[in-house]
Amino acid sequence: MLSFETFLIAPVIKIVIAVFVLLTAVAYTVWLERKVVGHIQNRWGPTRVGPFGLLQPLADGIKFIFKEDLTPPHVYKPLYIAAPIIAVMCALTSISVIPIGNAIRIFGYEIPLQITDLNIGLLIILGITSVGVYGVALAGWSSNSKYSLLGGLRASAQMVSYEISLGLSLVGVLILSGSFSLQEIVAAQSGSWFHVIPKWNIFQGQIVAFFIYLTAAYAETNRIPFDLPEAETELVAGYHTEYSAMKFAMFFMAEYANMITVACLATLLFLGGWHGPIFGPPILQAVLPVAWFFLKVVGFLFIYIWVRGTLPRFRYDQLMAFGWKFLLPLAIANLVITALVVALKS
Amino acid sequence: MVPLSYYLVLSGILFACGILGFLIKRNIITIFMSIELMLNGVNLSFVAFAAHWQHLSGQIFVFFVMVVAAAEAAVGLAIIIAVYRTRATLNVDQVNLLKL
Amino acid sequence: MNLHLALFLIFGAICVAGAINLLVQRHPINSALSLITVMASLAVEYLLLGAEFVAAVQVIIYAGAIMVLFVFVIMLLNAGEEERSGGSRIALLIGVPGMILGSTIVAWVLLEHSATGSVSIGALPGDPKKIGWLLFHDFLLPFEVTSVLILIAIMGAVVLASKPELSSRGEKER
Amino acid sequence: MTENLHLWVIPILPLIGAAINGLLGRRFSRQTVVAIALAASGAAFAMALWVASQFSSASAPYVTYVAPWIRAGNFHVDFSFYLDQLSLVMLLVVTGVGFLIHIYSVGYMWEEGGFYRFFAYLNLFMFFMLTLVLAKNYLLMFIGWEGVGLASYLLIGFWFTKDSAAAAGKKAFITNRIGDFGFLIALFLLIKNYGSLDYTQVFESISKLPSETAGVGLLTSIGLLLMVGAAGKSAQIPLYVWLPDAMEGPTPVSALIHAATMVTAGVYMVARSHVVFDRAPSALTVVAIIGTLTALFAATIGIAQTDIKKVLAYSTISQLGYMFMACGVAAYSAGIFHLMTHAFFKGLLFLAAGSVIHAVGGNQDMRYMGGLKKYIPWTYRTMTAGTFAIAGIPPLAGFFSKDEILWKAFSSPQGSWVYWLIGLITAFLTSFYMFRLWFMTFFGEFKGDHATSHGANDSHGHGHGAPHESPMVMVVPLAILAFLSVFGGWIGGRLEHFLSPVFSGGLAEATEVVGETASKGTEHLFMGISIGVALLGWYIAFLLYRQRPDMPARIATGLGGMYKAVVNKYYIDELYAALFIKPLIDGSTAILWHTVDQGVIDNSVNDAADSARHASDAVRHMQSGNLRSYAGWIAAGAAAVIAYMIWMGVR
Repeated sequence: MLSFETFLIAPVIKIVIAVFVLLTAVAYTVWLERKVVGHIQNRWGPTRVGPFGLLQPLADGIKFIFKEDLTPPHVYKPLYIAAPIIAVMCALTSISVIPIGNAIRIFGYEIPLQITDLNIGLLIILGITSVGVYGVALAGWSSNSKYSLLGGLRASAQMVSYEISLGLSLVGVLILSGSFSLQEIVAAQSGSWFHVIPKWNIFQGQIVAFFIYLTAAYAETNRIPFDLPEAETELVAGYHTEYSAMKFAMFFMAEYANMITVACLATLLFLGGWHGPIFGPPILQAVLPVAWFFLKVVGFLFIYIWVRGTLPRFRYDQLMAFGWKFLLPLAIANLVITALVVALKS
Repeated sequence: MVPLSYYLVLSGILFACGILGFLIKRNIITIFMSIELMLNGVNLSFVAFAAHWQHLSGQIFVFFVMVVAAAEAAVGLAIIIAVYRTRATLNVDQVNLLKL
Repeated sequence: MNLHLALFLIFGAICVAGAINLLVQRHPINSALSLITVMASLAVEYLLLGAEFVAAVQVIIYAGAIMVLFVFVIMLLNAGEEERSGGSRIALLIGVPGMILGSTIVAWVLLEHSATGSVSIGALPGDPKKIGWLLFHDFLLPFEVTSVLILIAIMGAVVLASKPELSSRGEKER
Repeated sequence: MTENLHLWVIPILPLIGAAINGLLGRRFSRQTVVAIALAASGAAFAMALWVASQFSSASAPYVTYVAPWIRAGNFHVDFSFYLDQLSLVMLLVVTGVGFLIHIYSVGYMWEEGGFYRFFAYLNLFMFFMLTLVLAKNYLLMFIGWEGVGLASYLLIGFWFTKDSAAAAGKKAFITNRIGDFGFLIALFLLIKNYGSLDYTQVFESISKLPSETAGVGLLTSIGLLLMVGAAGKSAQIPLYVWLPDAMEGPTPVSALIHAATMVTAGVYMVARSHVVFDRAPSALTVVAIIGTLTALFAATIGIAQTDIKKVLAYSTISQLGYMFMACGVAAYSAGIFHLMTHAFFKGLLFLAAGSVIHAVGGNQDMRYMGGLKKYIPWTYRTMTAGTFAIAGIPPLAGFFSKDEILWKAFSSPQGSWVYWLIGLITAFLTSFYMFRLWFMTFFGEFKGDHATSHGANDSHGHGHGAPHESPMVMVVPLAILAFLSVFGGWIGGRLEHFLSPVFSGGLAEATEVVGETASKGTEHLFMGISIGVALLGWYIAFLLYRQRPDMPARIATGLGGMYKAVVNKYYIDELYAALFIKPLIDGSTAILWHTVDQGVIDNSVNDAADSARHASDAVRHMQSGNLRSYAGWIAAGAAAVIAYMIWMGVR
């Protein structure tokens, strides 16, 4: 039976911690990006504020908060205000079902390292991210500006299109683990072959699915090479052209929070979650899984940034053709083959 | 415990709103959305009955309704776009050539 | 007043409010957003009934795909506010009374003659595994038929929405 | 029933041939068509021979059940086949003669258009005829019965571009329809009273009747109705008129369908139903009278005909009359015996006549023939065998069977000296007109026109010089049939013995007993009289057409009106036209067409359309084109439906 403490107090504490950690992570992902891209482009990136520019995110935040909040006169105001809220809300909510490690015991309570463990956790994430489209689309429409509208149209079409490939690439993993619960999916990836190769899904034949997921995730989060909705050279800044100050910052946060969610999901589904070599004293053993998890997420984010620094942008028709004519059939083929192999094995 | 009839009444209200929307709205897209509203009302009663009779087929039916709604939305919106291209209006009162 | 009833009433009220807002709003995008609200709160109602898979699919398919299409089309056609045109007396004189009559009868029957059953929270867990089993065994034929249906719908949508002048232009280029 | 004989294979084989040739034959070469058709009918014949070799009287009848057909309450009809001694004889005759005529047709039809069509029809006919013969119940027999009618119609009208052929086909079909009507009513009566159409069951129920006279009225009506059917199919008075016209078909068709097989179906049916007739002596008497009258009547017409095929046609009718006479005096095995020998010699005569026609280039009129003996020696020899056989000259086949019938007609308890006397006169006439044909065709001088004698009647028109012998493919079947005509009669006694299990019980047995016990002297006396009559016929024909060729014309003028009546076939066709056809056409035109169709049906249809249009004119304003109006109507209608259903439910 749920006690009051476990039902209310622990989740509240966890929510607060999670939001804090997430926002910090967002801020430092931005820092990481600027640093890495800077180095890729043979620059230094932020260096002035704090050591290695580590306090730069804080400075940015303060700047956004104190800037004047301009609302252009021609916008459709209710939605203009609602759009960034929707975007950031969806981005922050989806983290709630993501586990970052096994349950730990504090003060005699069994506390899972996750806000809530639903047995349809994966579906919840997919649902919330699919609703996240509205933030972008409504921002583009309510701004009442042609650049915003085009950006919004592009974003919604692109996100709806790539969501299919994304979802299909996950089905292979679901077949292997037999559950929607992220805890169980990670549990299904424990162990290793010959003590060398871990039984991560990416090594269980889902490597194609992983790359499909990677590609679709870039499109879902509007990142290079699929950042058509905010393509500076064509659309000024796309759907958030008319936004400034904190509303713009909310879009910014939503984008990076989404990146982190996607990275977490990739870690959980393909890279074995928090599984990794466990050694050392008990206290280290308790911390190591979480550390492995963060390491993998950071690695995934690094790939994100690396790709941004490397690849050029697609043309819009190329983007659509790639999604529908290449990625979708590939995802279906992967699904069919996985299903066949599993069926033949059993 | 919630009486089954509450769910059914809620579903009935949604359905009635759908019909009313179909009857009084002029914008063809809104009319189309009213249809979706009706379908949603029906879905609710399916799920409620599934829970009441302890049989999952009600929920299965919801999936079929959703698929049909998706198909309908795809074709319907394509028709709306085609109508808009030829008639340059979304008002159904002005799209009335199908008569003697 | 138990938790289930409270949650039911709260989200039911949101549902009805959204539905009425759909009717009242004159701009289609507001109607669309109201409908999304209705769908989201319906998803919660499904969760209350234990149909968690249906709830998730409701959000993903209805809110995440179908309504995005609606919003997309509204944006694409740049649909403005609804015009007030007196098109049909019949709809008002016959349809609305008919609708009211029908719903009154149904409501009366529901409340007077069949209000015996009641459902508890999470009454029937819609486990994805069971649903999948049903869908791919007992309902395999309907499932396949619907897949054909949706394939045809896709092709129909492509044909309908493709610009008719596209072909003539193609011929000119040749 | 110890062994499965797979009887169903026999009819199926020609059906396959017909299907292949009929559906695909247009693209085949003539050789392919021939190969398929001959393979089909030859395989059927081979199968029939195999079945005959497996046949043992002890375990007869054999039954092959194929599939259920109709299951309605207690009433069952199956697709099942039945083989006893009677059907075995018929089976061998049909497949054997049929196969020979197939071979003959290859030569005869080689130059014709629609070659594949002809063989498809021919195979189709074989299929239906075998179904008829092998059926285990009356309904399946009826299928075969109708089917042979169809094939006959198709083949008579084979040259359908020729008006007379098309008309002859229709005439045959419609006349048969009248007979079939009687047959059908007989079937209905059987179903009504015995609840079955299966031979075994029906005959068992009839045999179980308590006394000889029980149900005699019903059985008499059934027998008479069956006789109506048989009269239609076997061209007996009064339904014989179609057979002479049927000679419009190609000659092999005349040989196969209108002489050897199909027209004998009536005899087969009467013999098959002998149980019914045994209990209905008055029906049997009617059969005998009709047979006797037909025999005489057709023979008199045959005397005056000049068309070689018409002579043979009337001769066929007359011989069929003999067979019915035999059945009518309950001498079924004698009838079947004559059926078999008749199949041999009449098939032979028709084929030989075809060969003659072929030789002179399509002309059928005997007055323009003559002296063909030296041109077509093989045809002459075989035709001589056939002529002597039919005329009843011993020891050829016809003599034995005909003498058997005459003897039975006299000696049977059902028989009488009147039958015998008329039969004897008919035998004399038969001998006369057959020798008349023989003399006119083969002796004397050739009177035809060498250069222009082609394409007159048979549309068999390819250029001819002098009359010439037919190819081997036509002569060989002739030779085989001639052999059978000569020696086929010698099995008479054994055939009778062989068939006796089928006809055991009832009147037939009594007939046999009387036949066996009568004094040999009487029998030999009758035999002598028959021979004498046959020789007399030959002598008179010789006298009139060989010695004194001017005599026939003088006799004809001497007889005056009577001769004219005979030449014009007693004006029966004209009589039927005046009595039945014209009133029917007039009535249909006046009442059915002008009053019923134009007055009632057309007007009601037009009025219905008019009122529909007026009503729609009023209602169409509902269709305003406004979507929301439609939605309003739908909502109101749905509310009405809901209200109604809930009212029903609450009530």
